[in-house]
Amino acid sequence: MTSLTARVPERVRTPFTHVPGALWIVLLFLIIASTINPFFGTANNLREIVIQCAVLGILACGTSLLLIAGLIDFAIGAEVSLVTAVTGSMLMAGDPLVLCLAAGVLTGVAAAGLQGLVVAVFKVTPFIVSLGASTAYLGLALLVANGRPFSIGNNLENYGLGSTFSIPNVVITLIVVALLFIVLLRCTRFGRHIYALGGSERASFLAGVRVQRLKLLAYVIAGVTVGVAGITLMARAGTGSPTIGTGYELQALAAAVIGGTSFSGGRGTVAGTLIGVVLLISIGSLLALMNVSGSVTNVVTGAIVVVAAIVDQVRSGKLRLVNTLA
Amino acid sequence: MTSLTARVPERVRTPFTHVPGALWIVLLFLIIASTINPFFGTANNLREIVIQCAVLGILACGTSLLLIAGLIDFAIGAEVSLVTAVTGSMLMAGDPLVLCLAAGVLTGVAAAGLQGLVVAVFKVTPFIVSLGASTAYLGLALLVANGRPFSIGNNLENYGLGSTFSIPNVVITLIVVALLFIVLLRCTRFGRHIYALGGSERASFLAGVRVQRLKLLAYVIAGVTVGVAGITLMARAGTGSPTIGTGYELQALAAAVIGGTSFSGGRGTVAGTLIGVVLLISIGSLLALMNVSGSVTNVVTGAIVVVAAIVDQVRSGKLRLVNTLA
Amino acid sequence: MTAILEVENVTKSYGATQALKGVSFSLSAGRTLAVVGDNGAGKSTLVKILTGMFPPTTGGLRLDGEPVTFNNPRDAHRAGIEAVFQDLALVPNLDVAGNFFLRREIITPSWLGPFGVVRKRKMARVAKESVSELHIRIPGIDGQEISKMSGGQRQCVAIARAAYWAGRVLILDEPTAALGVEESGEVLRVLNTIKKERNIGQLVISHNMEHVWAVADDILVLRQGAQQALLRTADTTPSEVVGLITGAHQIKEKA
Amino acid sequence: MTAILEVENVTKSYGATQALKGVSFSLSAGRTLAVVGDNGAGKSTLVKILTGMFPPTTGGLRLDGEPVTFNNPRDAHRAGIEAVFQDLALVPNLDVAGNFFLRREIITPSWLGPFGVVRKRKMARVAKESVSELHIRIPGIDGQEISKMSGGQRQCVAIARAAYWAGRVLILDEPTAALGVEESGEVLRVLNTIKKERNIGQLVISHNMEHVWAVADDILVLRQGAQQALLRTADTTPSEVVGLITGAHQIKEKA
Amino acid sequence: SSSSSSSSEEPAAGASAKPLKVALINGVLTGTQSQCAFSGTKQVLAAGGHTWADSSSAYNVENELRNVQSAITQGVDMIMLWSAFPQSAQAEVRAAKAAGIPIYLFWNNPGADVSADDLLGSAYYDFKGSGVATGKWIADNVPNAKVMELTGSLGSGTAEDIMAGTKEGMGSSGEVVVSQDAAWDSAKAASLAQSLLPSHPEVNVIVTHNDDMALAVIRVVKQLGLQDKVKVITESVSGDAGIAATKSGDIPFAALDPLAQYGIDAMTAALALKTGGTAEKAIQIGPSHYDTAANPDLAFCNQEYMK
Ligand SMILES: Nc1ncnc2c1ncn2[C@@H]1O[C@H](COP(=O)(O)OP(=O)(O)OP(=O)(O)O)[C@@H](O)[C@H]1O
Ligand SMILES: Nc1ncnc2c1ncn2[C@@H]1O[C@H](COP(=O)(O)OP(=O)(O)OP(=O)(O)O)[C@@H](O)[C@H]1O
Ligand SMILES: [Mg+2]
Ligand SMILES: [Mg+2]
Repeated sequence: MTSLTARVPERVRTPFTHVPGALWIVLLFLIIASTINPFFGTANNLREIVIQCAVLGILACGTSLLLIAGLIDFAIGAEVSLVTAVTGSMLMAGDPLVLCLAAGVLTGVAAAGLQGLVVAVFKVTPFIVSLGASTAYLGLALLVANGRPFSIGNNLENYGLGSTFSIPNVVITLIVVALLFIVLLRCTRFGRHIYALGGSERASFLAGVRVQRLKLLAYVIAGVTVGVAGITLMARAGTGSPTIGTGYELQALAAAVIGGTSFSGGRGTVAGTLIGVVLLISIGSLLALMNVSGSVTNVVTGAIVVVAAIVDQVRSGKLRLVNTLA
Repeated sequence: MTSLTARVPERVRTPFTHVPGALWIVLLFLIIASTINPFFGTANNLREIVIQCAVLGILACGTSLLLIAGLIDFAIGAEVSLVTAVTGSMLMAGDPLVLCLAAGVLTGVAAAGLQGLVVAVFKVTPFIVSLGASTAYLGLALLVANGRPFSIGNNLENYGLGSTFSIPNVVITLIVVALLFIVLLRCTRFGRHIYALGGSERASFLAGVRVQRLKLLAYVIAGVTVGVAGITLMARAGTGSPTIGTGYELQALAAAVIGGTSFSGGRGTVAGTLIGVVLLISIGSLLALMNVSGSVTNVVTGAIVVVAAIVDQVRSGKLRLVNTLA
Repeated sequence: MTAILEVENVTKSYGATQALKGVSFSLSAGRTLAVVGDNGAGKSTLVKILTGMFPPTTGGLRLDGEPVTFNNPRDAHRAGIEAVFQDLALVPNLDVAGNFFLRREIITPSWLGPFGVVRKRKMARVAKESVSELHIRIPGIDGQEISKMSGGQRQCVAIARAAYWAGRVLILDEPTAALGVEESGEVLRVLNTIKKERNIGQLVISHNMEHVWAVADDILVLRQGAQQALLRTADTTPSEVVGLITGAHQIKEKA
Repeated sequence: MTAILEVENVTKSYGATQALKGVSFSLSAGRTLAVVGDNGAGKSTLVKILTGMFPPTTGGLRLDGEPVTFNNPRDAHRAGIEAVFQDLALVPNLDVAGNFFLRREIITPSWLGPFGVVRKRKMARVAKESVSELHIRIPGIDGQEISKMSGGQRQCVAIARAAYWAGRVLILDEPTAALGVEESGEVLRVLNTIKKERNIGQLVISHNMEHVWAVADDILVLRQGAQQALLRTADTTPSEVVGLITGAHQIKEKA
Repeated sequence: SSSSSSSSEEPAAGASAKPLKVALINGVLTGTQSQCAFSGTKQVLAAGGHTWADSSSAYNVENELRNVQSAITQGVDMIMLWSAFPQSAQAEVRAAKAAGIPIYLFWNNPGADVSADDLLGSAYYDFKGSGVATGKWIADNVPNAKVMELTGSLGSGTAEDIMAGTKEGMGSSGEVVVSQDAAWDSAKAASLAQSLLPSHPEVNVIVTHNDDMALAVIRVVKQLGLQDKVKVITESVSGDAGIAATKSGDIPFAALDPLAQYGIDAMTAALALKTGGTAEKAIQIGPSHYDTAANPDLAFCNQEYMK
């Protein structure tokens, strides 16, 4: 086996340590944005951007986890709505706060976990399951909330708008969730299995990994982020609605993919995903500050997402041909 | 090489001839629905169902093609809206009909083709490109249509509502498109390359297939269906709007996947996809006839989609473990 | 000499194809059985059944004389059976240590189960040590992804892993197919060492008669799914075995 | 004896890894060059460069004496170069004929290009004929998907395809790795027949010295990416070549 | 379904006619506005002993056509259509006409392409008028107004009409300094307010297009300590919390959406037209309703009312 010597370089970037090109794009974007708009770079606005990252960031952690495992949850928008509907109804009915919050998180876990169960037990393609789930959960949210938005009054106002040690509470939640996910994916056995599952389900199965149980667990953990994000969203807005989460699934997927998470599994990092979140939210903030109209905002946001992906591709200097074809 | 003899059965089902389990589900559903609701099985209602399949069916042909090739267009909803915006504005401006229709189809081709170009040239993940595109095209449609729905008057009324030899014109369009796609996928060199690309991009590349050109071509052909579907939708409704196409992307994906098209490429048939379309549309029709509320409709539709996928899995008797893991 | 694993009249059909038409043999501690046969003879199918990838269509397995059913590879692992598959079954995006310890990561604290923290350094060290114990050297053990290794390098990783974990039975499906001359020799030597040191049973599939003779105590010949012969290596010759493989030769008695 | 393909001081780096450190040789019509070397020596990397999968980092190729650049495998195909890759590079969801004719489907009418109708029957027939012409029999040629075939069956398909299409140069990366004794012999015989009948150049990678001696006129020895020796088969012995592979032996002069 | 007939207005033709079956087709999936309006229609129908069949089109024009078609198949006596695409419902009208079933456009502006002869009647909700009322209130109550607009989703024409009306009503006495699409979404409105208020210190009025957004924005304004400087007003009020905030003065102005009343008026007119009574063929729900003081509870669509 002597010939193997010195063939393998000492330290190469592994899936765990991949820093996406999006980081440079975000930094570039922040600099350009600060130049274009005098308010953008102010401490106040940057603080606002970070606050706005909270809900999407929490959701995107779960989405990354699923994508890395080769799974997908397309229903998180509807699930977030369902969480607000359940928690909101309970809050309005005067149930104790702790119970309401627990119910919210549990709703997220149950909603995502049910998908995981179907995927694990019946081996149905995750995408079709979550497509069906998103429709069904939207209906459920409508039923629970009587089809209309509702206010939660002053409940959760401290959490949603308050700060602790002058760090906004919702940002603290994001930081905690993100750190937990980083540890989970980088350091734990579970995290390694998630990467393995996404890399090759067959090889993981043959290595004895309980792949179906692992899938279920991944959905359940992602469900926790949905529950926490739903509560956070409601706390920030002071209202809930059976459609309040609509669109978050696409944003979370976009953030993850921009941040270097592979759509076909096995690759991605929480750090990268958070960079994607910051990019998306910063674009929105800049365009709002510039008072760009809704139509133009859409055009520009879409274009920047694509350009970010292209730049990442060009920067990595590989244009995938070499990545995947060589 | 003698040992190879008699190992391979004479005729096995190839990806080209796969009939999805959804067929049985659809037949079962149609029978049950006719029993539950006296109106469902009437000739009139069945005719309506077929008519309603037209737009989604045309779109789903393109979506299948892309999925089989391992690609995806998540922006077809926005593209359909854009097509109606462009064609509608031209119609209202009094441009000649042929020009308007050509412009519509060309809009679809350009919108999808642009994604194809980015995917082919920069090797960016198709999903992220189409996510960006869907946002950008929505904005474009809003700009083109001045942000509001519009009527196209009596233009296209003959096409949208008329019949030829008592077959509704829009159904004729669907049949023509579907037949073309069946021939394209089953019989032509292009079709074989699409299956090969979806099966293994690397192996196709090494066999000398111009994979990037092929991807572009797939998007362009899918773009034709978007153009045709957009025009058909507008002709049926007499209305266009910058949001009229919203949701078709998910429905088309659901139809294709229910019909046995693999989300990871290489497998699927147009016939299967059309069965998926019929299933989705029939569910909607039955629920409408039963005057079920919107929320319940959502819950039931979502559940049936998941159940259809499970039944397909169970019926094929393999539960994927053996399919993909053995 | 006790039989660890007994295979009793196992068959396997893939739809219309009968890949195995009734195979029976037993594997004893400290002995190596070579399974030979033409392409498509059903060798890999046999491996897949023995490792719990799927159950046989009919027939069964016995472990230490007790009937046993493997529902998945985990069950087989528990029974001490490890395998190198023909397609290696490595996870392409993990590195050597990642594949080596997949599912059996060293964690701390251990009661945390799936959420225990993986001890990367220790795993890399243990992987390296075990590899050198097996006289296989794989440098950069905690760097390079498997997907960026050469065919032979991958095969070495798969062999090292299976050899490290095998407690009772070690199964190797064409282990030297991608290996160079020296590497092949090394692997064969290691197999013989393990057999002696750990007193485990080995099942080796190979098309190379030289390799078969270097390791095998017994030879099972498959032909188009049927069990053609079960012989002692000492009692036969390479040319006789080749004749049995191709069908030029027939043996009636079954051992 | 004219050189079809000349390789001039080709190097290839993957990031920090130098997989090829300067390789030069020429391939002539009617002759077979064996490329040998340890695992990770850079053999497959060389194949990838010769087939246009990626360009060399430095150095170049000449075709009939003219400098040539392959931008993709298609360019190499055009130049008459066909290859069997180590991982076979077959499309798993297509059947034998589908893989055999991939990109070169027989269509009618031909001016329709990509939209021409594929003549499945004819393709299946031609594939069968060519296969039998090559003395390789693959039954059920238009049925079974590649993904459902055994390792050896797949390798046979890949070899048959490359052999059928090769006009000038046929490259085979470990073509007999998964093949049985008889099948290997058949392939070696076919290679010699093709060489004579079509007067093409062949480049064969193998770890099996017997196989090398059965087909090769010349032998190129790589070691850790460097060109160790280029010898005539007639002038050397298997043990000398093995010595060169492992580094036990050194040769200064380069042919 | 509604059983209370405590509504102040008696259905015009309810008592004498034979019971009708009416298809109620809701173009949207969710939304308080359509719910309130339909609850009004159902009150009228229940009081007259009529029955109805609900369906929802979820913003999809083909679903709407399907719903019209299935109403026809079921043989309903008339159709009340709240179209998702309020500029034109000609295909739906055509289908109903072909089947000989009267159709009443509800919410819609029939548009130039629909002939009034093909309709049983129509009741158009005047979004622009609502916007004008808002603009006028600003002009009268906020000197030198600097307005931030947080709108409903673009694309349906509704938000665009309100925006145009607001500008018109305000005239030269104020100025819209920032206008952003908040998509009827409270969370989005809160985010926008939070990030835009610091960079637009001049803003003294925030116009939101529904009460959910208003309530979320009020929280933000309070948190930023701007409640004395910035007034938050809304186009419509329908939820309990919104009503409470309007009564308490937290929302100093709401261009009331008398949606339940709108449903009552439209259904009453439709029944009258259907049974040969007298009613205006085209009703426009106009600015006469936009008077907070004069409409204390009637116009609201609160939980109590919805029962
Ligand atoms: N994509 C890649 N990225 C990084 N390193 C690579 C890549 N592909 C191959 N290598 C390295 O380049 C060296 C040469 O690899 P190559 O596959 O050419 O070897 P080989 O001679 O074919 O070996 P084998 O006999 O095992 O197939 C090896 O050390 C391998 O790890
Ligand atoms: N998933 C499958 N579906 C259908 N047939 C299969 C499948 N896998 C293998 N076969 C068939 O079963 C037979 C036995 O295959 P197996 O892989 O066990 O052969 P093998 O002895 O390992 O051959 P090789 O030496 O070529 O690896 C072959 O004819 C093969 O085509
Ligand atoms: Mg095998
Ligand atoms: Mg190699």
